[in-house]
Amino acid sequence: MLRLWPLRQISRLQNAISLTQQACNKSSVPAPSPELVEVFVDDKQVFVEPGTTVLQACAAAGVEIPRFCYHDRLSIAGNCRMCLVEVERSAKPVASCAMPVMKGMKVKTDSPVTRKAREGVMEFLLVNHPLDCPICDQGGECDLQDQSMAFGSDRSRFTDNAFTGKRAVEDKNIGPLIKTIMTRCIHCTRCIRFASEIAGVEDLGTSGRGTEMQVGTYVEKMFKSEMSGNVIDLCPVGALTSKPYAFTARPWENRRIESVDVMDAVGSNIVVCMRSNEVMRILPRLNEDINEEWISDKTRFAYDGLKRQRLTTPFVRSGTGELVPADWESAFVKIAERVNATDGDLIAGVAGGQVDAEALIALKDMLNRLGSESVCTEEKFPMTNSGIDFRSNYIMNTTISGIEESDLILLVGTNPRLEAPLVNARIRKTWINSDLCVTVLGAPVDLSYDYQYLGDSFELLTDILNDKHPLAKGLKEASKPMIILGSAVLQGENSGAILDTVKSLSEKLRAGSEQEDWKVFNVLHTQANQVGALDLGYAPGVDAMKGSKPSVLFLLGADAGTVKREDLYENALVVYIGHHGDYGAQIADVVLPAAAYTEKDAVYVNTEGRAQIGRQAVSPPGMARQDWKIIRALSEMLGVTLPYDKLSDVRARLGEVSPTFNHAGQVEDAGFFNLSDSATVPRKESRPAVQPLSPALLSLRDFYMTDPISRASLTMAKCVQAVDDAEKNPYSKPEQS
Amino acid sequence: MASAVVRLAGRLRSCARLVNTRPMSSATSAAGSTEAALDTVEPEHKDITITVDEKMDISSFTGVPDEHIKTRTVRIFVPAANAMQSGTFNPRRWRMEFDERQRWENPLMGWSSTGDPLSNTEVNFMSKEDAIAFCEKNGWDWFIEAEKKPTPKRKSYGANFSWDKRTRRSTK
Amino acid sequence: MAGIARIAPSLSASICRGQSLSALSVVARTNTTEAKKPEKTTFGPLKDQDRIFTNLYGRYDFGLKGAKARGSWYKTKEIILKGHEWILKEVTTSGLRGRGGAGFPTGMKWGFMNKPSDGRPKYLVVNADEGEPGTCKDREIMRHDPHKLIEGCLVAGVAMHARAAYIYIRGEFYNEASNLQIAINEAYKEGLIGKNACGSGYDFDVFVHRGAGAYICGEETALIESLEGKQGKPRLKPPFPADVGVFGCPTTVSNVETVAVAPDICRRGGEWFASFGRDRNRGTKLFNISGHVNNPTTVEEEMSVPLKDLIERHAGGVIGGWDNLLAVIPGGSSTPLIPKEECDTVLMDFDDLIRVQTGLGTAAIIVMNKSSDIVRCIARLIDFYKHESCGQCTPCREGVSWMMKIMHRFQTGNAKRDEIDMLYELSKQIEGHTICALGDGAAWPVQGLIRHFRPELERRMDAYEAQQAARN
Amino acid sequence: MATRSVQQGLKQVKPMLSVDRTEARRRVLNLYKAWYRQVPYVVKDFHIPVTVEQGRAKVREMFLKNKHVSDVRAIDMLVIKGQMDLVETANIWKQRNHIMMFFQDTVNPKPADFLSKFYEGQD
Repeated sequence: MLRLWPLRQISRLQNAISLTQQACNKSSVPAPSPELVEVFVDDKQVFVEPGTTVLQACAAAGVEIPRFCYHDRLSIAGNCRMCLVEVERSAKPVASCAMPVMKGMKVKTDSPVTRKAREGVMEFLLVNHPLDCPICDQGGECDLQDQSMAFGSDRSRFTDNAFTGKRAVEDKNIGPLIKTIMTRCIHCTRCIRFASEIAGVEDLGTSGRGTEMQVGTYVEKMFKSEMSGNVIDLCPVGALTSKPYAFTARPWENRRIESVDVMDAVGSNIVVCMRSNEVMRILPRLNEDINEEWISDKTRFAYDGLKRQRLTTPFVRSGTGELVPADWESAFVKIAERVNATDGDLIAGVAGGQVDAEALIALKDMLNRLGSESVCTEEKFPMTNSGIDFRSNYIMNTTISGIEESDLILLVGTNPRLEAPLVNARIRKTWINSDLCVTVLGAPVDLSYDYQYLGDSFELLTDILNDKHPLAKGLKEASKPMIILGSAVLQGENSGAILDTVKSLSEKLRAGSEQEDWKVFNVLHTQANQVGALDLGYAPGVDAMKGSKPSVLFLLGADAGTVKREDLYENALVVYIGHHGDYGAQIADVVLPAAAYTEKDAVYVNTEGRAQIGRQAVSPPGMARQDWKIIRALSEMLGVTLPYDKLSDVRARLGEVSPTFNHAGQVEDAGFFNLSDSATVPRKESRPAVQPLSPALLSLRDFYMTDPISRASLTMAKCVQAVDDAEKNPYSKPEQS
Repeated sequence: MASAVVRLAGRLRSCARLVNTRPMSSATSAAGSTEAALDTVEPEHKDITITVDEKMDISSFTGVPDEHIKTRTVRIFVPAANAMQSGTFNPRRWRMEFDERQRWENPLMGWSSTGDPLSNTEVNFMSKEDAIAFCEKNGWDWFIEAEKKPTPKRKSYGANFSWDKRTRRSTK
Repeated sequence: MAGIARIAPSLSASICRGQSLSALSVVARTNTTEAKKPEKTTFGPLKDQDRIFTNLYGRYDFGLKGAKARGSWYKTKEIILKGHEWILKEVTTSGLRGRGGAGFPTGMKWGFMNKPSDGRPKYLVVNADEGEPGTCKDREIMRHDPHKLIEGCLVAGVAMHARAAYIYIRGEFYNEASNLQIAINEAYKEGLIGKNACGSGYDFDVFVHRGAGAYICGEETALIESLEGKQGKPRLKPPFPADVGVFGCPTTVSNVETVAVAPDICRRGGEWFASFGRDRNRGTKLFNISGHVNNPTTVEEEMSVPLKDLIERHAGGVIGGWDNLLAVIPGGSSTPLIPKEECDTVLMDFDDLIRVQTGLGTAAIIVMNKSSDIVRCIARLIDFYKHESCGQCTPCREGVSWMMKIMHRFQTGNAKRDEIDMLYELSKQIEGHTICALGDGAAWPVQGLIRHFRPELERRMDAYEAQQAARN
Repeated sequence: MATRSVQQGLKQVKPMLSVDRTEARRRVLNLYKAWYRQVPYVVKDFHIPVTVEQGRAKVREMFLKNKHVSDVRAIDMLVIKGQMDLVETANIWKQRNHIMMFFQDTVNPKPADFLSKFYEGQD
C-alpha cells in the first residue's frame, strides 16, 4: 500500500467498530418547528427563522449588506467589519454577519451611522491596499473595487503614504495553480476557512499579528488540495489569483457560457469564460444539488488541454502506415468502402466516458441500421443478475444532496476525494454539521474527514451482509444509511460478486428501513457520461465486443486503451472519432476530428442520473465538427441516413430512448427497487478477482491526469510535478513556474 | 413592447403625413401615387379598440432575416452570479441568449469572426414571462432554464467554538 | 492587561439581552434596598483593619502558613456550605464591580452562570494576564498573597457551580506563576482544593496556564482562545462566554482582584464591603501609582478617594510639587488622560472619572509632570497598541498603525493643523467598530490628548513649519 | 426545460391605423397599386438590369411573402414600412444597390442539405 498522505484513524482500527456503533446510536431528535422572528430592516418587516443572522435577514428583505469575510458557505469570522449596521437601541454598530436576530430588532442599513461605519472600514481596508488595479487580475470583478465604489468615501486622505508608504508583503509560492500577491491581502481569512472547512486541508493560516499579520502556509509549501482553486474565487481582492489565467484576459472581455463539466461523473455546473474563440478560464456555477459553489482543480484548470494535441483535420492511414491529413469526404469514402463490404455483425462501436449523449445515440442508431448490435462503453459494469436492466442498479440513488441527510456512509472501494471531489466535499460538509459517521472498505486513503477503516477484503463485505461483522448492527440501526460503491472496483474480473453483495446488503437495509423512500445503494462513477451511455443501451465493457472479433470498429472518444489491435479481426478498420490525439487516434485507420465539451451543445448524465446540458462556448478547431454531426454525415455516406438534421431532432430521439433526457437538470427517479429485488437471482458465491477492494486513484498525484483533456494539459502536468516535488521534500520551495 | 410599437406607429403616422403633404420632387414619379397607400385624412381612433389575438407576431416586420427567426432557439435563464464577486445583481433578472453559431479565426488578423448577427444580443427582463412574451412576439423558439437559487443556511458564530462538535474551528 | 475588558462586555451584554438599562442603572437597582443609609461624603484613607490585601508588599510569608495567619482559608468550608445563592447574594450586596477595567457588576456576571446545566461542565477562568501599561496590582496579589486568589477561585467557583478554575497568567510573570503554583500545591496538599475541597464535598480544581506574552490575551474571549491553544484573537459576542466559553462550555472570566476579594466579602459580609466608596462604586481597590511621583506604589484604598489625596498621601506627591503636574492617566494606558485642572478635584471611581471623560480602568494612575513630552508619551502608547493589535479585524489592524504614523509626525510637528481633526475622526472610526476593546483602548488616549492638548500640538506644527521655512 | 406555452385568447387593443381587416386590406391593395405603378419609373430611374415585368413580379413576391400575416396591426405596420420604402424609392433617396438588394443576385445560396452544410462547416 502506498502511504503517500498521512493516514487517519488506522491505529484505531481495533475499536473502530464499537465507535461506529456508539456514534450511530446518537439519536437526532428533530427540533420542533420554530416560530418565525419578526425583524424590521429599514422599517420593512420580515419574518425569519430564529438563529438567522442579521445579514441573512437583510438579504431576505432584499437589502444587500457589503461584506468581505462573510461567505455563505464558510463559517462566520466577523473580522472584516464591513457589514456593520446600526441596530436600534444598540450603542455600537453591530457586525451583521455574526449577530443573530432578536425579536423586534430594528436594523438600519442605510442610516448615517451605518454609512459612516462602512466608509471608515473601507478607508482602513484601502489604506494599505496597493493601487495596482490596472495590473491586477481581479480588476473588474473585485469586491473591494465594487464596494469601495458603492460604500467608500469619495476622497482620499492617505497623507501618510507620502511619508511611510504602504505595507508590502512578500508573495508566497503555494503551487502551480494559485498566484499570490500578498500585498493585496485584506485578511478576510476566507481562504483559510475554505482550506480548513471545505477542503479539509489545514494548510493555510495566519502568522504574525497586527499589521504584520500574514496569510500563508508559514513554511512555504504547496497548498495540496484537489479543490484549491476555489480560493481564487473566494478571495475578495486580487491576493489569490489564477496562475494559468494570469494576465490573459479581463472579466469584461469574456463571454460567459453556462455549461457542465465532464472531468468527473459529478457534472459540476460551470461557467466557461470565452474570448475570441478561446476558452480563457472556467469558473463554478451555483447548483445546490450538485457542486454548490465549488469545482475541483481538474475542472477549473484542465482547460489548457483543450488547445493542445487537438485533432483539427481528418486523417487517413496511408499504405505506409502513416496517418495522413485528408478531407472529410475522402475520409468518409474510405470508411464507406470498407463498411459496405462488411457484414453488420462484424461492425462494432466503443464509446469513451466523456462522449455526449447525442453522439452516443447517433452512433448506436447508425450501427443498428448497419445491422450491428455491438455498441459498448469502455468502462465496465457487471452484468450479473439484473445487471444494468434497472436504472437504480447503476446510479447514485440518494443523489449528492441526499448525502446531507445521511447518518452513516459506507464507502466501498472508492476514494471520493479524488474520483469526485465534490461528492467528497459534500460528505465532509455533512460530517462537520452532523453526527455522520463514515466507514471505508477499500484502501485507507486520505479523505478530508475522519473515518473508520474496516479493511480491504471482499470477505468483510459478505460478513457485513451476513451479520457477522459488527458494522452490520450499525448499518441496521442507522436511520438513513448510504453505501457508495466505487466504479473502479467493478473493473476487474468477477466483480459481479462485489456488486451483488453490495446490492443485497443495500436492499436488506432499504427493506428494513423505516424511511419510506430512502435508497441505500449508490454507485459512484468516474466517467462523465457513463450513466448516459448505459441509459441509451450501451453494453458496459468491451469484452463481449472483443469476442466477436469485429472487422470495423468505431472508437467514439475511447481513449482509455481498453481495445487493442490484437483484439480485432486482422486488418480491421478502426475509425476514431474524438478530439484529442490520444490513445484512440494512435490505433485508428481513419481519424475524424470531433469537438471537446466546450465546443458543442450536448447532454451528459452524471452519476446521479441527472441529465444536464453543456453549452457550446467556442467553435471546434480547424475542420473538427461536432460528434453527432460527424456520425450523421457519415451515416449518409454509408447509405443509412439517420433521421435527424437538427440538434432538437437528436434531443427528441434521446427523449424517445430514455425519459431522463426530457428533464434536463433533474434526477429522474429510478423507482425500480422492488423489481430489482425480486429479479435478483440467488448469487453464485464467486470471489472477485480484484483483491483488495482498492480504488484506482490513491494519491493526489493520480488525480490530475485522468482523461484526454487533462492528459494534454500543461497545467495539470505542472501539478503532477509539484506534487512529486512536494513528496520529496514537503517544505522546500516549489519550483517557480 | 406593445407600447413601443404604438409609439413607433405614431411616429410613422406623422411621417406619412409629412410625405403626403409634400409635393413630389421627382418629375418621373407617378405623381400622387405614393399618397394613395394611406388615406390622406388621418383616421382618428381615439376611443376605438379592436379585437386581436392575444399573441402578436412582429417577426414579419422586424427586419430580422428569416433564417434567424426560424432556426434559432432562445434560452431564457437567470444568469449565474459571478463566483468571483459577492454581488447579487446578476441573478436578479432574466436574460435571453441565442444558441451558439459558428465562430472562426479571421485569417487576416487572427481576430475572431462570427457569422451570427444575434450573438451579441443581450436582453434582460424583469421576469421570465416578459422574456417569453418577447420571444413569442419575435417568433423565436425558446426554452426556460430553471432558476438556481442558493438555499439559505443556518449559521451560527458560536458553532466555531462549540462543545464537542465538528464545527469547532482551530485554524485562523 | 485586564483593562481591555472594559466597557465592551457591559454594554453589549445589556444590548443583547434586549434591556434598555445600562449596566450602571442595573447596579443602581440592586442597591436601592440599602440606599436609606446616609451617604458618606469623604473617602479614605482606608483603615488598616479594613484592608483585604495585608501582604501587598511581601513583608510576610506568601505560603499557606502565612496566609492562614492573615486570615485566608478561615471558615471557607462554612462559606461553601452556605451555598452558591448565599455567596452570590453577598457579592451582589457588596456592590463589587469587576476590577479588570470594564466594571461590570460581579454579582450579576456570576449569576449568568446559574442557568440549568445542559451537561456541559462550567468553568471559572481567572484573568491574570495583567499587561496594561501602568498596571501592577494582580502581580502583587499573586506573588505575595496567592492564597487569597486560590480561595477566591474556590468561592467564586462554588458561586457559579464551576468544575474548575483556570488561572491564565501572563507569561512574563515567571515568579508570580511559580509562587502561585507553590500555593496551589500547598492547597491541594491540605485538601483545600481538589476533590472534596475544604471538606465541603465540593470538587474543585485549579490550574495555572501561562500565556505567551500577548497583551490581547487579556481580553476575555482572546484569553479563552489562547487557553484553548489557538491564536489569541478575540471572539465576537454573542455568544458570551457564559454560553460558549472555554472548550465550548459556559465560562466566566474574572479579574484576579475581583476573585481575590470574594472570600473576604463573604467572611466580613457584603454590607461591610459596601460601606466603602460612593453608591455604585463600592469597596476597596488596589491603586497603582507610577510615573512622576516621589514614591511609585501599589496601595489598597477606598473607592472614590480623591486623586490628589491618593497621590499626595501614598505616592509622596508629584515630583516638583502638585503644581508641576501636567496630566494624569487615571486608569491604565487605555484611558484618556486628564489635565491638572481635573486632577485637583476628581474622585477615583467609575462615575466621577466618566464625568471627566475618562475611566477608572484598572486604576493604574500614570502621573506626568511638566518635564514630560506629552505627545511623545501618547505616541509611545500608540506604538504599544499597534504592536499588540492582533490583526484580526480591520479598523484596529489598519487604523492603529495609521494613528501611530500620524502621532509620530505630530511628535515632531510635521503635519498640518487639519490633520488633528482627521486623527480625531480616525480614532472615532476605530472606536466601537472593532471586535474587542483594544481598538477603543488605542483610540481613547489619542482622543484625550487632542481634547486637552490641542494647543500643544498646534504649537509644534507651527514651530516645525517655521523651522522648515528658516531652513529653506 | 419548459415547453412552449400555447397562448390563446383575444384582447382589446388600440388600432394602429385600420380598425378592421377590410380597411387593412384596402391599405394593402392601395400600397400594392402604388408600387405597381412605380415599378416602371424605378426601372428607369435607377437604371437597373431588370425588366418591368421582373420588377412587378418581385413586388408581388414581396407582398405574398407576408400573406400569412393576419393581425391587423401587423398588416398596418407592414403597410407603413412598405410606404416608407416606396417614398424612399420614389424620391431616389435609395441608391441602385438598395433596389438590387430585393433581387439578391450577388448572394451565394447557402447549403441546404445536411451533408453540404457539414462539409462547409456551417449551421
